[in-house]
Amino acid sequence: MRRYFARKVAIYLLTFFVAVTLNWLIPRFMPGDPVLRMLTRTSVSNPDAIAPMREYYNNVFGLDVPLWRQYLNYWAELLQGNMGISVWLFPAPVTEVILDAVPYTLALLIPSILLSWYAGNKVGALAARRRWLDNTVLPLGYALTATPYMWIAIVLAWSLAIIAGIFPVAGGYSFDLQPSWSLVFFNSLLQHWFLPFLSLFLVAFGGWAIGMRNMIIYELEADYANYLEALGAPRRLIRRYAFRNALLPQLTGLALQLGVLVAGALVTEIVFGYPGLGRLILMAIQNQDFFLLQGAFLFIVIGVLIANFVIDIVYVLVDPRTRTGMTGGAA
Amino acid sequence: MSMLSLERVTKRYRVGAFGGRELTAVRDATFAVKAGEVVSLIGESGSGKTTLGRMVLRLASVSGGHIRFDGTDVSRLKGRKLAGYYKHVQGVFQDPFSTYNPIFKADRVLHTIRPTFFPEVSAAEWRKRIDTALESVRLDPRQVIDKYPHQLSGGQLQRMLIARALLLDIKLLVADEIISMLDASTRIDVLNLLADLKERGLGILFITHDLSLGHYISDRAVILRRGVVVEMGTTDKVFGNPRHPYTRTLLSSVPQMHHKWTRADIARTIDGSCAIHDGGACAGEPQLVEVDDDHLVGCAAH
Amino acid sequence: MSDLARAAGEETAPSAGGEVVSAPAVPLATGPVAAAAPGARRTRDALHFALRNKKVVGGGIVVLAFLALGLIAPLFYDYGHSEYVGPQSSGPSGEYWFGTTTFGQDVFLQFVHGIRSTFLVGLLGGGLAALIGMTIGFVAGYIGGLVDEALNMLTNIVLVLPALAVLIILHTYIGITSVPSQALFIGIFSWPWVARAVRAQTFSLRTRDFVDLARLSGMGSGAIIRREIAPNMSSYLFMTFILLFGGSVLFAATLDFIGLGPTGVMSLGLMMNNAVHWSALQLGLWWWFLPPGLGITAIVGALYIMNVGLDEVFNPKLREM
Amino acid sequence: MSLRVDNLKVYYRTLRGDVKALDGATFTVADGEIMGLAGESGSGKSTLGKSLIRLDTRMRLVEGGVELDGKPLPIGDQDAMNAYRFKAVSLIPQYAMSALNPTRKIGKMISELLGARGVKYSEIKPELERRLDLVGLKREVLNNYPIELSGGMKQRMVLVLSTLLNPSLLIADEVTSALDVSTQRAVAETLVEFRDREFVKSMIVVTHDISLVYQIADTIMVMYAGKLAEKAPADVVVNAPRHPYTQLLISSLPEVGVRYADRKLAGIPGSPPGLLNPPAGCRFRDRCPLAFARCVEEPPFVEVDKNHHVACWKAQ
Repeated sequence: MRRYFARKVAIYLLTFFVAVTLNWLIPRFMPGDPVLRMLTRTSVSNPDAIAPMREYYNNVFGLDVPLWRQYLNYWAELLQGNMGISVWLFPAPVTEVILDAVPYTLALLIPSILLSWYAGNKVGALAARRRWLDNTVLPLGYALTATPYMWIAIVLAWSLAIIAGIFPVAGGYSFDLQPSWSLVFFNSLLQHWFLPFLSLFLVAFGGWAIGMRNMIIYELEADYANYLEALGAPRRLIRRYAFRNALLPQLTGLALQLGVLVAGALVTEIVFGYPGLGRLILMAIQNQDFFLLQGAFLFIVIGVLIANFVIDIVYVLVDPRTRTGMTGGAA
Repeated sequence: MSMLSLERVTKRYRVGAFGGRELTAVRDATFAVKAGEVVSLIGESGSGKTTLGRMVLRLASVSGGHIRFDGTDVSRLKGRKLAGYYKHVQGVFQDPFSTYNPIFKADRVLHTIRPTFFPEVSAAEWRKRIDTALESVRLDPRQVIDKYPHQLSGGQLQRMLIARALLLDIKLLVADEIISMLDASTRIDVLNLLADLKERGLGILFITHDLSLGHYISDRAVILRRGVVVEMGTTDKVFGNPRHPYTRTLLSSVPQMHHKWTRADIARTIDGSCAIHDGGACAGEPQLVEVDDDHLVGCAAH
Repeated sequence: MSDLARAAGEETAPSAGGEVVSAPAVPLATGPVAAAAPGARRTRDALHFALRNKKVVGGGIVVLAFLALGLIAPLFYDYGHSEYVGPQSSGPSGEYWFGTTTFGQDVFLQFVHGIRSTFLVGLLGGGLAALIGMTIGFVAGYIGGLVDEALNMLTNIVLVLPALAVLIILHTYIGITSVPSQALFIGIFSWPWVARAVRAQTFSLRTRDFVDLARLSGMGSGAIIRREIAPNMSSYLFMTFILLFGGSVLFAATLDFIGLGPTGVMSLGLMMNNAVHWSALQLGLWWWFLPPGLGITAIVGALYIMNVGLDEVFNPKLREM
Repeated sequence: MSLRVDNLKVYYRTLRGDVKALDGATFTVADGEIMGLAGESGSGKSTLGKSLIRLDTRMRLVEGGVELDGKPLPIGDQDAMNAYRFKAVSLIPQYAMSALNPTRKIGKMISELLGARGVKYSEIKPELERRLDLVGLKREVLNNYPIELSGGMKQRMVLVLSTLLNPSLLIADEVTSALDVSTQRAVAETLVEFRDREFVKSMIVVTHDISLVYQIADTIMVMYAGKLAEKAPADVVVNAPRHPYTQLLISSLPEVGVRYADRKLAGIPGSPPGLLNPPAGCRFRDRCPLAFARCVEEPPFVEVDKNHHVACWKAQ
């Protein structure tokens, strides 16, 4: 088991390394002098930004030192938490800007992932045993997974916020409020949170429901299910086993889906003007704020890696085969 | 002069992702197959018998020792020379339905060998040769050509594979459990076919877990246990006067027609004492000892 | 056997019993390569069931209808999708079927052009991802050993790397100008699950005796993969491509929506971007933002439904449910 | 009379019509009898074995009835049959290696299964442990996951579990075919021991290996192409078979001592008929050296000697 985790962690570290390297490499791929090009772009939008940026560039890219040195400098700055200064929100450091936005994104992502996974699996398992439910869940599930995140967000914003007026259209909280630990503010947060959450939830839900339905059908064909049936076990028991066993591939599915879910959260935030990473990325793109963009990218990578690791741990807890298999049981 | 000879052939597997552990599947196997001779390689699952067959066929690499065919070390062969080897040495495997690619017609296996081995032979001529080969394994070409594997019986499929080997300039056939998945009423015919081919000069390495089959067809028998040869010699001696306790256990466990298991069988064999030292226990590395003319038994005392 | 199985399952650690592989977008319940349902009968049966399978036929009709619409409809217009041709912000009418934008552009024309890009990006992006994934999967699964270790490592790294985030960075810096180059980048980052799935399938096929027989016939590794292994997985590979197609479409739409799509090309994602940007929601111009999303959902959804149908066609077990 | 099967017909539904896999079987299995059910692939032996406990979704009960201990067994009714499974009729499946839920500890699975069948685990646990001792399994295996057991251990575990509630009838479906010669013998002898200790009243051992089943069975029933061919005490079937198929089959089996050079055995030419539209009359007649005009009529399965049933005109 230790080997299993060592391997996983090695993959994650390597991935992080690749991500950082990409981050460093991509600007250098651009034709011409990267620093000059960035500075000229920046000077258009925010002249004040030039001096601190030049300083950062000299630290990181310091063109008078060899390439490998530049690369190491980049890592050194990064490990000190220094990702440069945001152009768009000058003179705030990128790290700070991102840390302000991350809670909003997490507040959307974590509940929608967990709830959609839970509800989707439950409903999918139910559908596998009832024909009428299957006939409704299946088409609906496929329609939902085939829906682009931003479109469902648009439809919800238009119907429930603009037309029905039940929810606010945009923002993380009311314009007329200042962040505080008050009930009023919390209520406003919740109202603004609900629609973005719902749109993420709906799309993801469809995928889990279908996945579970299909997995259960396969599990019910497995030898152990056949044997239990031959021994007269009630369907309830067999379904319970099948459900539990089917959860394992669904957990893998969750790991595979993380990137897609994060992508969904980004565009959903954009539709609702929600103050998370997604909107930050959009602003960074529109303001040519490359430091902010790269910072956000690294944060997303770190987040996804951590989430993957958590899933690995849960997996080992749930599946005895990974535990025994790793300690060399006689198979 | 032996056509195929194995000298201290060893196979080690590396297991685990980075080859952390080593597993010896076959250790120091030494025996030979002459032209026109059937040698049975007998063992249970995990004995390494299939691995040995695969090494002879170059489907698995050899970790130690030498496999020589007509004096040439087989493990060095590459490219054209390997193809030349396959012209003389072929294999038939256990599961006929797995040996045929289910999505193609069965007689494809007879055609795919032409471009490699006989590019100079015309397609029309090849078809004639196919008919001859099929007839020599007692298959009616009209019944088996243009059929998919599932439309043929296991016996027909195995015969067709033997016909495929006959199309080549075959000298040695490695037959790995080729009849264990066939129905009882037809398996004996395939076995008889092998025996006929042997009489025409073909050498056969007959791999099986079934002692009665090994006894029926072979001139010499090699008993393999956990990768090690424990007893070998002429079939008469190994079966008629088994000396190693393992061989005896096998013989007493095999279900026989007309003879029921008795308690005595087990009592006689389970004690595990050394056959050569008459009840005494042996210690140390077992070596093969010649106990009789052309009859070797593994014993630790030598 | 246990070691082989474990080696196969280790990286995929998750996998109950049979290796069941799911696409990131849609969990696809395809078990280990459908057990040797033999050739002629299989093809005939497959066709027989495919043509009688409502999901395959229905999904196919929807997809083909959209494809035809995207290919043919733009030919009937003598003005471009971005030209200001009509009244501003007018609802659907006989002349402008899907109404017009706040600038008087023809929404229907934009829509059909968007469909074109959608199919193009799906075809190219999905095709490229399929190509990369299958190549890596076949090679890793067939060759095994250190090659497998290395490819597996690569696969796992690309797999956990959040593709959209990488694409955003790439697109921002490099600047995408055409649909094919957009498809190129999408393809480069969406193959890993295919590689993993194909690898697992190849692993199980590799141990079949017909592969050994092919080696005894003097065939090389490449020939064996192409002529023995791949044909056995054709139905699976086809379904994989469908899923990749859908995934590429959704990916492209997301990028287009953020404003990182190809310049000068109309796409369904860009339509939504424009609609949101120019406050179509607040202005109530529903004909502007509803069709593009509906179009994507219909095309991708139809593909997925078709896939379920194909799964039933190729797997008799599911047929009886 | 423990088991009485009367004119049982079970067909498989396929696209091209019904495959008549089991086409009219009438026989009895006495209390304490181990019956070997032998036949080649497609003979209907597995269909017969399975139909006595659970018809899968493609199988269809066409005709006939089954009585166990004097009471009719509702084999065509999945729900009604459930009450009898495990308790009255039980099964050791061919796939014993994968028969246990991989993600449950074995003991827990057994306890949940028993609980669902209205049996208290705690009450039966002492007996379960005694039986584990008997087959040489440590009691700790109950705390293991199936993956931690070797193939032979899993086989024995399934053996114990299937017979835990002392069923009247046990169906053992090719239980030894995946095993090595030495393990095979141990498992086969365990079956006999379970009968001797009355863990099961009677047993049907489905197999393709007559020489194996001869070692343990009291009677052997031979099937051919969906029909019963012969049923008799094991020694009679092996030493004095009356059906030409049985005779040819047995004479084609090599055994240690027989050598090609000394005595060349012969197989049975031809192959069994397809069961989609099997020919009328005796199904073996195309391959039978004794076939004569009357064989176009179907020979009944009749008692030609005490406890010796044969379906052949020549044997009567």
